[in-house]
Amino acid sequence: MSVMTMVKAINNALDIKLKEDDAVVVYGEDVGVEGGVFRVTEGLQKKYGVERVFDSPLAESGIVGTALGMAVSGLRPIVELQFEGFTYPAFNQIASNVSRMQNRSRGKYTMPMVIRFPYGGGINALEHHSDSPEALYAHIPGLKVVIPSTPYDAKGLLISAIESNDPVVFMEPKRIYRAIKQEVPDEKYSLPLGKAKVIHDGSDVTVVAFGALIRECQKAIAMAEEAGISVELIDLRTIYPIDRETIRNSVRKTGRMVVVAEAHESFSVGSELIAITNEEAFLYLEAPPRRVMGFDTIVPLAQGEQYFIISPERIFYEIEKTFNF
Amino acid sequence: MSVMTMVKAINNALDIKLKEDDAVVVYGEDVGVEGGVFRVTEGLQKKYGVERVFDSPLAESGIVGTALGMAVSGLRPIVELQFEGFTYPAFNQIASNVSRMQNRSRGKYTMPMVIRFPYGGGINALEHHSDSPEALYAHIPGLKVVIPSTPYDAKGLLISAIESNDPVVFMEPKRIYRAIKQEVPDEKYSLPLGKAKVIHDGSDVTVVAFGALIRECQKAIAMAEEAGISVELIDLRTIYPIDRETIRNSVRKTGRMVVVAEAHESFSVGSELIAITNEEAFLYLEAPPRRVMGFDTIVPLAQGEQYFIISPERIFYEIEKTFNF
Amino acid sequence: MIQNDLPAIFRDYNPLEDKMFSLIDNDGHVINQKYMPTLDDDTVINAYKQMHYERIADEMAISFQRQGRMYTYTPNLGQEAIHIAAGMHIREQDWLVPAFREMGTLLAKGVTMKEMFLFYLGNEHGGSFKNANHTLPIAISIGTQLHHATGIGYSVKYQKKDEAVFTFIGDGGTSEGDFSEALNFAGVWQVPVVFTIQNNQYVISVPVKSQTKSVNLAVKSVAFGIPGIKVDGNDFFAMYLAYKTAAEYALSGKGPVLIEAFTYRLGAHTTSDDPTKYRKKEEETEWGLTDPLMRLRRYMEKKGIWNIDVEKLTEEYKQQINGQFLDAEQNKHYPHNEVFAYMYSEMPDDLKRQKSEYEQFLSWKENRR
Amino acid sequence: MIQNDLPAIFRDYNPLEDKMFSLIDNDGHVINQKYMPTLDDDTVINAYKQMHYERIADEMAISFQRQGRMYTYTPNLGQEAIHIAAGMHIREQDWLVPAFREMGTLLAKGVTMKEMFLFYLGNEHGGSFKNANHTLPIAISIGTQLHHATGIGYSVKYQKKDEAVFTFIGDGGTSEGDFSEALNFAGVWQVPVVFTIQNNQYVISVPVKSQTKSVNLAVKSVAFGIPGIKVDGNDFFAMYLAYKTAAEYALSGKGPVLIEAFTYRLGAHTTSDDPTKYRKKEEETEWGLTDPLMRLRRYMEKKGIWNIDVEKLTEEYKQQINGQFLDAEQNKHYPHNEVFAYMYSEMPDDLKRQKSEYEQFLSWKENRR
Ligand SMILES: Cc1ncc(C[n+]2csc(CCOP(=O)(O)OP(=O)(O)O)c2C)c(N)n1
Ligand SMILES: Cc1ncc(C[n+]2csc(CCOP(=O)(O)OP(=O)(O)O)c2C)c(N)n1
Ligand SMILES: [Mg+2]
Ligand SMILES: [Mg+2]
Repeated sequence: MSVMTMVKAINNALDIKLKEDDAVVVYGEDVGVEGGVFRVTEGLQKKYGVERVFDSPLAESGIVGTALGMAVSGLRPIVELQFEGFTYPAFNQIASNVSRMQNRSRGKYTMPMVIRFPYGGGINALEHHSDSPEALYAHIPGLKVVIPSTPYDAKGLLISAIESNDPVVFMEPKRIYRAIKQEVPDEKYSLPLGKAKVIHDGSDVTVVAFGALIRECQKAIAMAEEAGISVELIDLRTIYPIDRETIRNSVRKTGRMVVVAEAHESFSVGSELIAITNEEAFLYLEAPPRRVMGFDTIVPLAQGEQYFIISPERIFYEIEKTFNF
Repeated sequence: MSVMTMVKAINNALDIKLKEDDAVVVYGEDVGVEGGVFRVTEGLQKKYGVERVFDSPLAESGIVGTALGMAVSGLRPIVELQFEGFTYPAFNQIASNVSRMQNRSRGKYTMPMVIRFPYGGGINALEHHSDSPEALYAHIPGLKVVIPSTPYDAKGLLISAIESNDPVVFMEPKRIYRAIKQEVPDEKYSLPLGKAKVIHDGSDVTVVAFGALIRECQKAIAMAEEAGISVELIDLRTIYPIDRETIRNSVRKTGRMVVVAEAHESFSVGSELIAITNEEAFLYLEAPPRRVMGFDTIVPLAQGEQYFIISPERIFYEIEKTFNF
Repeated sequence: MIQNDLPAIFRDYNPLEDKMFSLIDNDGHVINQKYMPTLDDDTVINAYKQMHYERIADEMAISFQRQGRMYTYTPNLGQEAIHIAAGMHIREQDWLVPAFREMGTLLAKGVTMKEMFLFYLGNEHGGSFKNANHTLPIAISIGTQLHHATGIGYSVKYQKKDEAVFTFIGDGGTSEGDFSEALNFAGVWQVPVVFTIQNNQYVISVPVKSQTKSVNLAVKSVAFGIPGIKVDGNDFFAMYLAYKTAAEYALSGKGPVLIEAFTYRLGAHTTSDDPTKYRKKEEETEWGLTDPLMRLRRYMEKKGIWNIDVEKLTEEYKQQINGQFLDAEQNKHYPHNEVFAYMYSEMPDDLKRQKSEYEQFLSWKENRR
Repeated sequence: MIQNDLPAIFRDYNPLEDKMFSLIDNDGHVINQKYMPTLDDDTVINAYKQMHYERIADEMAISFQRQGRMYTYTPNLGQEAIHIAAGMHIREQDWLVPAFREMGTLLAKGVTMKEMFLFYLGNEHGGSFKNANHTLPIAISIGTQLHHATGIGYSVKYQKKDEAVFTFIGDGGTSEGDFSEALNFAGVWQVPVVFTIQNNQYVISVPVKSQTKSVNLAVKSVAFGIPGIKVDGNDFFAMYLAYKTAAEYALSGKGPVLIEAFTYRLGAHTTSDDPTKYRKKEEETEWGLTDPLMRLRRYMEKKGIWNIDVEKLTEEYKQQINGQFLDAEQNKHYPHNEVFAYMYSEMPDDLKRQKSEYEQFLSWKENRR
């Protein structure tokens, strides 16, 4: 056991897999000498050499497209894209090839590759550095989309992602890269993809969230409990394939759901979760499931971000409204 | 009035705007001499010259990115991307710039540009030629996303799109490019963006659809009426901004909704519509709103498309199930 | 600019001077003895036969499509010398990363016409090239495949394997950002990739001169610091030597190579396309005079090694190909499971649910009848 | 390759021969009289002052950021000669399509330091450059801006306007597909765009030699059939003449031009970056000897036109800039309507709904206190 931040836990997962498996290579912009702009890959090039951990030219389509080539020819590439807003130059490779090569080749080729990138707001950043594009990737069939909320989960989920033969989009909530410290086992372990986790039991309202907003939800839950509302908190952990069972069980119990996520609310993970509750628990619903999500606007720069970022208070407000419906 | 296919109606709208406004230019791959692979721009280069209607190099990011440049400097570019599957090389320009330039420049620059492309399955095509990516574009704030279902609508909506100062993604259901013929006025008219249309009144179940599937829904409605179920059919026409009012009014009346669309069901327009009915008509819902949509799979090639394509029978099956819930 | 350790043809045919490497003329005369490869007669005869096979298969495919027995098809007419010359240099362990217009090379890799037909009949099993070792499926999203080739190049270099990578793109494809990115990565990583631009002078309806102002396409290699050469793509011997040189260069660890194979798309873009809309019949006729099969045949005749009974061979190939087509055409087996089965290495619950809901619908439909 | 109607410097400094256009050395000696522009003394003095202003503004911005009064900032240190020389050739009606490291050029276009500060204080009104005619906002998604410039080029050509377009990208940016696509489009369309690559030799932590194997970056122009030249970016006079020539060329209707301005990023990538992690102090020191301000000053001293009291000027600029910073810093006005107001030309109902729901929350929150 060591106390780790999420940055350290991810670094540790990469370290373990690089050591264990020669087929693993790690590359992207500034991941080598620099160790990544968030230092997630720090020290790895020194340890494993420039052939296994290296800087690529500045071209995201190239980073992802070459990773596909490596994945069909015996490697397990893990690529870092520098920020969520810079994943779009690679969108065509992801949507047209990475997600489709297994199906296109009728399983002749598998796609053991991971596309990692930091995402989300709350760090007073410039444009393109505060977005939450999980719905875009979750809508593309053939991908798995994973988002951890703690150092422990980050390590276990990333190890599963690296070991998966399917392509995994691994989104890292940059706001909590260093904000949470946790005891994390030093040895290897993995957590299953596609499984959500109930991280707080409750009976009145189900709150579904993931990534950095789990923390905010926990604060909101404290407020709710003070107000006498018992909240069940589900950490989705995998956005696709989504864990219907955990959602179903919880919402059938509570009859109420609030989805908390930072992405633009229209055509989002919130929309999908509401659809799922309708399909899985319609007769149990006692109030309309609610989305507490980002506006359908560009994430504002630092001065305006206060309005966009979802506060515990706003979550509580919606929990209470849903409870009192 | 002339009898027109959708191809002709779109051609006619382009013709009218090219004639009326020198600022309008039309370009893309093969749109000039060839008149587009579906002949949508046929004859326009001859009429308006190679400076106003022209072939571009084969590069979608370039096509869309240069259009942004034209839009900030006094033109009203209308670009054609050859197929929906080839819009992704332009995804970065669309998501990072086209949708954001008005906000980024605090309104200093507007974005009077239209991105047209054919989409959808049912034509026995190769991979990338049968997709329905409307949810991807509808999730990006700053865009408008429009889909016509008839020649008449196509003309009126496209004229509005061209005249809009906001960037419009105009998706053309290629399956019905020539399948429907309709009397269309020769003169200019426009239909408002953001407004759905009730195209069949009914009281038991609301069906929401758009594009090529309106026709299939109409067939399903005939089956439903035979079975004694009264269906209200809404043609969404604009995917974003979505017309909540029309949905609300209908679902409050019928208490039941079935969404019919060809895109992959997860994180889709179907998810969004279910979320909207929950927000707008929760207490009126008598059955869980249903999605009759594409699987979360790649659209199969011709031999397998029969399973993927949504038949009137399958729509009827879901209408009936929803009615009998 | 031109490095000293470059193979001689790259130095002698510098694309910056807009030279084109050619060995025989339209009449089959050797016009450049210096570089003329010495191939034994059987090799040449065999090459001609392969080109002929591709030609016949192509023509038959077009006619099956016209008969409404197959969906849109992409002809290779006029580009056979490139495909066969490449195929002769791609070994079992080498990688082929195709675009969509190099059928002869696919066949050389072990793909069957039955598979090609299946693909154009709308069956994914045709496009998976199951039995062709180290061969990727056809790439439709133009330009993207070059990155895959570069990535494979990294892989084989990293794994110290004796494998080269051959990849293809059209003249139009050079306008896509991925083209430049991939050549740039390949240059930086110094990977064993042979990039071929099949410059057939058309991008559907758009002539290549509307794609770029560069003097030729081989010259684009300069932007990425890799060797490039423009080769007469209708000259089998020139293509043969170019691939021989390029493969040796790549396998020697010196890095990637760019070949512009200058040719002409004798047929339509696809069977849905009508070239009379955008180009003159005379142009087609003129380029017909450079037909790679005809040129090779004339060479062989002059050399006295022409012993092929074309009619007989054609008949034989036709029967063979027809058999493969019928095989493919009769294959109507496409259970709905095919749609779901290959999306993930293990089917996720959500897909299982969608599949079973669909099955419920199917049985409802069955019962309704 | 080299067209005859190219301006002389493009012929004399052929990037294929890896030549670099330079006019004065580090000591301010004129090393190339042939091309030395004859500028009147005031122009030179004024240029120096602008470079000095940019330098001071930059240093102050860095220090405001260090004091925690501003978010991440992107310094321009060492690249001022490029920015000011460009600014001297961009007329009111010309277009500026920036990347994110050409502050001096933005200032020349009429952007104020207050706006720059506002932007780095996290206010969109800083980045909109409201009063700078024909100036686009800072482009963060690397490479994308070049397409915008090409599109504007098309527009002004189509509208027969007497306007040129100036756009910028970094050395790293040349690896992005958009770079190649945009230059290719510009070549085909023959639009009046002056492309500048600011080759400051670093891409955050990655040296430019890891970006490409091309001999230099100017040579990439060959791939698109447009003229290119590598210029000493730390030599004000070379940059001045390059821009003068390029602007004339573009405005004459001959098409686009590519300038590689070879320079060195003297500072950090941004204020979040620590270059000691990836480069040697000695390297920085060595490049410090080519500082463009120092070189220009030495030239002026030699020529006897140096009459600037640097200390006084610095003091004056500091006060001015400080005033602008305070102005920006005090601007705390950011109503929530700002988030919604500019998304569309007219706010859609759905956004109005989201806004009003948010307002309900705000008033609930207000009441709760
Ligand atoms: C990214 C992308 N955009 C557009 C298309 C549609 N398309 C198919 S083939 C073609 C022309 C290709 O021309 P070229 O690269 O010269 O190859 P050729 O067809 O001549 O072999 C186009 C535009 C595509 N397949 N992929
Ligand atoms: C598409 C994209 N990918 C990644 C980034 C992150 N990023 C910001 S600056 C930078 C390095 C740019 O280097 P260069 O082009 O040489 O310009 P310089 O910073 O040296 O001026 C990177 C990778 C980005 N802004 N856009
Ligand atoms: Mg071609
Ligand atoms: Mg740089």
